[in-house]
Amino acid sequence: MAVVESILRFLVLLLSFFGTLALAGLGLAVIFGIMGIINFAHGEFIMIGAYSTSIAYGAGIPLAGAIVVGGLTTGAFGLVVERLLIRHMYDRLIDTLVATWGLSLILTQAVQIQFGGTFGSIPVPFGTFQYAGFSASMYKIVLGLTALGLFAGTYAVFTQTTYGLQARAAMQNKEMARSLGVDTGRTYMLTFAFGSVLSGIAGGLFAPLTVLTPTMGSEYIVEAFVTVIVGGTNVLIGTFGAALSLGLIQTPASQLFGTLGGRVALLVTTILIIRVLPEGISGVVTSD
Amino acid sequence: MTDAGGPGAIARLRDLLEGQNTLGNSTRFWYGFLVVVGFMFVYPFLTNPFVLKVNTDYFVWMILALSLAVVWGYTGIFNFGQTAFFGLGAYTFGIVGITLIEVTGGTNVAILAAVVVTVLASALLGYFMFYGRIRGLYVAILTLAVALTGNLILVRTTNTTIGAAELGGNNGVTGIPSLTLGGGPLSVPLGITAQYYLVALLLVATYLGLRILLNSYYGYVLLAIREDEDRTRMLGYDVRKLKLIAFSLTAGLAGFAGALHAAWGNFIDPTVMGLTAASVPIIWVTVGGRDTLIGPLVAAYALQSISTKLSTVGSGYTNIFLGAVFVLVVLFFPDGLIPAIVARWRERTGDGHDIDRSNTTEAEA
Amino acid sequence: MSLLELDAVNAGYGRTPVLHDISMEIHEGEIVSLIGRNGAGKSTLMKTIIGLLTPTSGELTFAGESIGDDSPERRARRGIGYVPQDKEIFPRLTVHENLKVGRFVNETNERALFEEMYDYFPILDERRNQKAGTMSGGEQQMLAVARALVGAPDLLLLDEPSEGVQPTIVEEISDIVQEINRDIGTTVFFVEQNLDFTINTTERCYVIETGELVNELPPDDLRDSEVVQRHITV
Amino acid sequence: MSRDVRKRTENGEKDSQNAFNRRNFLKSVTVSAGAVSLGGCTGQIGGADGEGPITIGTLYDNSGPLGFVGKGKDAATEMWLEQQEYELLGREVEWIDYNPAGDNTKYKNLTRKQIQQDDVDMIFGALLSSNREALRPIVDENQQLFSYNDWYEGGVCDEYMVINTTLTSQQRPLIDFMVENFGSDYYALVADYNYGRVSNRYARHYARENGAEPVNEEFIPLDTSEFGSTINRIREEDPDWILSLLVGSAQYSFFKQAESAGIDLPYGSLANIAGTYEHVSFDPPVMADTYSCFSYFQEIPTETNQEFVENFQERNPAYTKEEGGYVFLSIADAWNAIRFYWNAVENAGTVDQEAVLAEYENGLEMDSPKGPVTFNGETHHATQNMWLAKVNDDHSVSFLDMDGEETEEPIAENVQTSEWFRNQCNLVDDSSWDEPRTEYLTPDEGDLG
Repeated sequence: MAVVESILRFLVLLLSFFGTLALAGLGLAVIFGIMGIINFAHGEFIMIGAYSTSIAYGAGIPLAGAIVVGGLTTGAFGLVVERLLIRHMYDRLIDTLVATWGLSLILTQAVQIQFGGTFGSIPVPFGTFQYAGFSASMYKIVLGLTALGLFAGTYAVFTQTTYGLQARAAMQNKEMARSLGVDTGRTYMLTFAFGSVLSGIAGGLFAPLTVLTPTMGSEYIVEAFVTVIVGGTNVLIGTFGAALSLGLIQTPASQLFGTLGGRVALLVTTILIIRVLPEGISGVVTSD
Repeated sequence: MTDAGGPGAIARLRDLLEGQNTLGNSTRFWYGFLVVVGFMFVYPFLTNPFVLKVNTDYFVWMILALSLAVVWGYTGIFNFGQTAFFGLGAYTFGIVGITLIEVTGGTNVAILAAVVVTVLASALLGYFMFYGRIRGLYVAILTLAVALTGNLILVRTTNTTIGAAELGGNNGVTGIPSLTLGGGPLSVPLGITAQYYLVALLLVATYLGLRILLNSYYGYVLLAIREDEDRTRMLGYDVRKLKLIAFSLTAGLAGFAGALHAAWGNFIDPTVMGLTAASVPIIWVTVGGRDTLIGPLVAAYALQSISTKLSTVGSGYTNIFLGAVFVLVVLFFPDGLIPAIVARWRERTGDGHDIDRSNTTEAEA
Repeated sequence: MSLLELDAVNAGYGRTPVLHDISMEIHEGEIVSLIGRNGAGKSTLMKTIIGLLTPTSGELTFAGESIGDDSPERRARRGIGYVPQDKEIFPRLTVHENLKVGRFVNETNERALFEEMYDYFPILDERRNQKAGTMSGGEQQMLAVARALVGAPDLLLLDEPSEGVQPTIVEEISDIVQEINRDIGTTVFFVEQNLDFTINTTERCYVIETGELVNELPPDDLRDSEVVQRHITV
Repeated sequence: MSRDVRKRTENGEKDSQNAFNRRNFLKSVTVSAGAVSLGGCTGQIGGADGEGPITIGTLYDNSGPLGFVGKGKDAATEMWLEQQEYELLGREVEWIDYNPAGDNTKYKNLTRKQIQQDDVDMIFGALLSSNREALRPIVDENQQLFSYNDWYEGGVCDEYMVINTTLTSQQRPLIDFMVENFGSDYYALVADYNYGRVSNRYARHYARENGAEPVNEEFIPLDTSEFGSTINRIREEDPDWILSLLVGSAQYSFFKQAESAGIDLPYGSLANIAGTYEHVSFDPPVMADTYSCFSYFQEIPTETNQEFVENFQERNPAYTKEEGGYVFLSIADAWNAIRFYWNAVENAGTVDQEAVLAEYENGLEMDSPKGPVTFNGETHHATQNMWLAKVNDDHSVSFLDMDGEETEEPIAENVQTSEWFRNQCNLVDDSSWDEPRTEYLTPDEGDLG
């Protein structure tokens, strides 16, 4: 019985680390993978998702619906950012980084001025999962499973839609894609919006578990970067592999050495993985 | 007869200082430069100790900006963790300074230690990265991760002492000695004005020194690495070694600036290695113009003083303003403000002989 | 009537000019080639036609409309299919997905020619669901050609289709290009250094030297390998 | 600067705009006269005698993670100044309000600016201990009177610092209460930085004196918001109660995650509720069964406090329950800080800093929203009452006595700093204005015993 409990404990913890890393990283990974740019305001996109989810929830929309609202709001916001800002700096990785860093300063401060230090909280739904002496937050399990669901959804978008095909073509060879009639500007616009939707959904999913503050994005940004960098440019396999392998490191490390141990292990593992695989996990799965 | 050597010496000096790799090669520029430097040196007579003290720190930041401009702007190594080395230098200076001030009476050893420790640490990291084929964005994230890990560790150092220095965790190291001049028993601690002069002198020397470096043969090789690493390698250069040298030397310069900052404030704390601190120098260099030296200098000074000024307004709009500046500059002046201003000015005056930027493409990480 | 017309086109990379006052004309249904030495500006001309390079001056007209200001994707959608020099298939897409990207060429096409392409290139049919990056150079070249044709373009641009490809496959591609020209009516303009390919396939041939068109060889001259040899020897 | 002008214009007070300009003018005259090396005596010059306005400076973050705290403190300061019509000793009071935005270098620069350029008579400021430690050398070097008034672990023994907030050692009744009522095995969750680590030392010491022992002490990095492994460990250790020294919004996620993971243990908190009002921001019953001991809660049932809260919320609706706000400890401490200063100046009849400090050291006493508070001259810290608040299932707050009975009285009255600190720090006997002690004492492991 004790063995079953330990295994459950490990699995639920793994699922929850995996879920956090994957959700935090997926939106960023889509944008980085397809467009080759880093959205430094990614944490604030998550924050916008969480805030709009909370507003929608406060207006009486059930949580699932509210999270969708959060995702769509963030997506719409991403669309605007892309049109006003990002499209002027395709292929300028560092410039995008600085510009989106500026954007993150603006967003954090604007939200603080508009909404103050903290914001309405959403109760954690679904109650407690109980098995013998073991209990865990049901919502965290759902969160991990939802992360898997989002991977499946993202996979479907990239393989089953025209946008997805064009995005992958543009990612592999932008000039060739254009020469074959792919409007890469439009593809990038949709990609940024899609990545923003994913970040917003992540924010909405995190909202019940955390405290909404204007600076909450910074809690996820390191996790997101680490996942994306370890994953590399392959959006799905890379990000999934990164979230899973980092989760597998963080779970025992934080069990054995505490929360700090887990975080240090995360950063050290990242450094080592990049040393061994300079292209991240994608470097292994894509050999071209 | 007597002044025959004069102009010749100046010409030789200009020959060293000038070249395609730096902005400002005209006689007019040097007159302007002398005016600015002259003003820097009479400034203490025109203002109060507060302004001097603050400006001293701006000068320190400007040295940090220069170090990043060389490693990132000129060599193309996007070191996102330059403040890790700044912080390492500051902490080393603090620890060695506090421990030795009673023994040696001065801070010379502490300064030296700060530079040596940062050069060694960065060489270690650089070896790990450059000899491990790590490039571009991955260098950026790796260096950032190192800075953030440093922050995590330093925050935990409550009641930890090294030598005579208490690291103090979040509260930082206090009681760091101010800079001293002279050596051994003859060391004199510097007051606000003297510190100002010393740091100003160091800044001018750093600027001119880097100009000589960048316009030398070595500087052209660094640029070649930035433009096309693989081709530079095929031309027979040991790119990894050259990158390692550039990375460690600029890190050492950052560590040196860190030591000056610690001495300036008699204080250093772990926030220097945080995410915000790490991004600030990146922003100076981008806003100023990353393949110039003068741009990051001006931007560091301007942005730091604007930021201080805004905080005296007491409002919470500082970050909105700064954020908007970054966004707009990147949007409308991708090469940075200073190159844009210079280009505009040249257009108007028709003065085009300075440098030809047509064949330098954008610096990629 | 003329399908593609270039009038005094100048183009190059950055501030380095490569093409000088190029004027030429390709008629509907023709197969025209361009020969010249390495570095003469052949690929540059191709890139200028598809729009990856913007001319510094001059006029480009396609099917009677000026396309000089259009982006490459606009030109492709107008009906220009492009096979670049290094094939540039999408390595991590399957063969079929590669073809699907090509169907955005020629917006007016009512039906994409997937099955036709599989008929022309049976090997692609076999490899339908294989990642394109795993195929041999010759197969990739066939895929690149098929991809450019799947949207039934009015004009096919081929940049050195024989380069790095086995002679048997070169022949096969040459045959198929002619078949397609016949069957679908696609006009073909290609750049070549391979003499056999040029002679076998072309009706008319332009000669380019250091960025300038110096000659236009009629079909008869093309049979005279001496003449051709003179223009393309490195 | 513009904000200062607006403030007074809005208030319709006198001809303040002119006064403001005059002051600037005077300043520029002083500067151009070459008075650059004012050195150590600037402090006294600003408010020497009679002429010109009295200037007070505040350095509270208005942006950054603690922006909401600083804004509350500014609002309390503003409320007091307006009530006094910006007048003290018959002179006009000028308020110089800067925003260091949580940046320690800015804290240093702005402190220096207020002292050396604005010639302030008094500074109130710093939120985190690191802010305070960054600027303290400048305060000491310039002999500037400075009020620090945000809760911290204790230990500042500095001639020029006057401090009137809750120290960890003053929260001892909580540990006694928790051990007595819930048991001796506790699990400590500690924010991994100075405040957490030092406070945890105090807590452990007091727990041991009660025969209790932590089953585990977990140090948690500040921006941690994922508590899965912590919750697993708590379940393994099966403690009687949890000691919370969790700080910062990320760490507060713990309570929600523990609730949904089915952890149902009482929390004894040295860091939550009074300062960061989780019982208002979270929906019940997340914080139910949390016990918190501080010198101030918005709910303190005295008339003085109710009046204070009403006034404050009326002026600042953002701090009402409807807006998800709360009149938290830091606000009350900023309020008490400026009132202490007012009393000291009025008693001294001057803003001469040495004379004002002498009044502080005489043992200022006043009633306040917290109840009666006394300034302890030896330690430069406040002696005050401690309240033990229990968060109920519906997130309302009750005050308890040592037996767990509801009460309207504080759990401990006139609580001083720790004995250890009082033994170390006597600023009346060992320190003077010109030969000051300026130390920061933190107990090492074992010091407290």
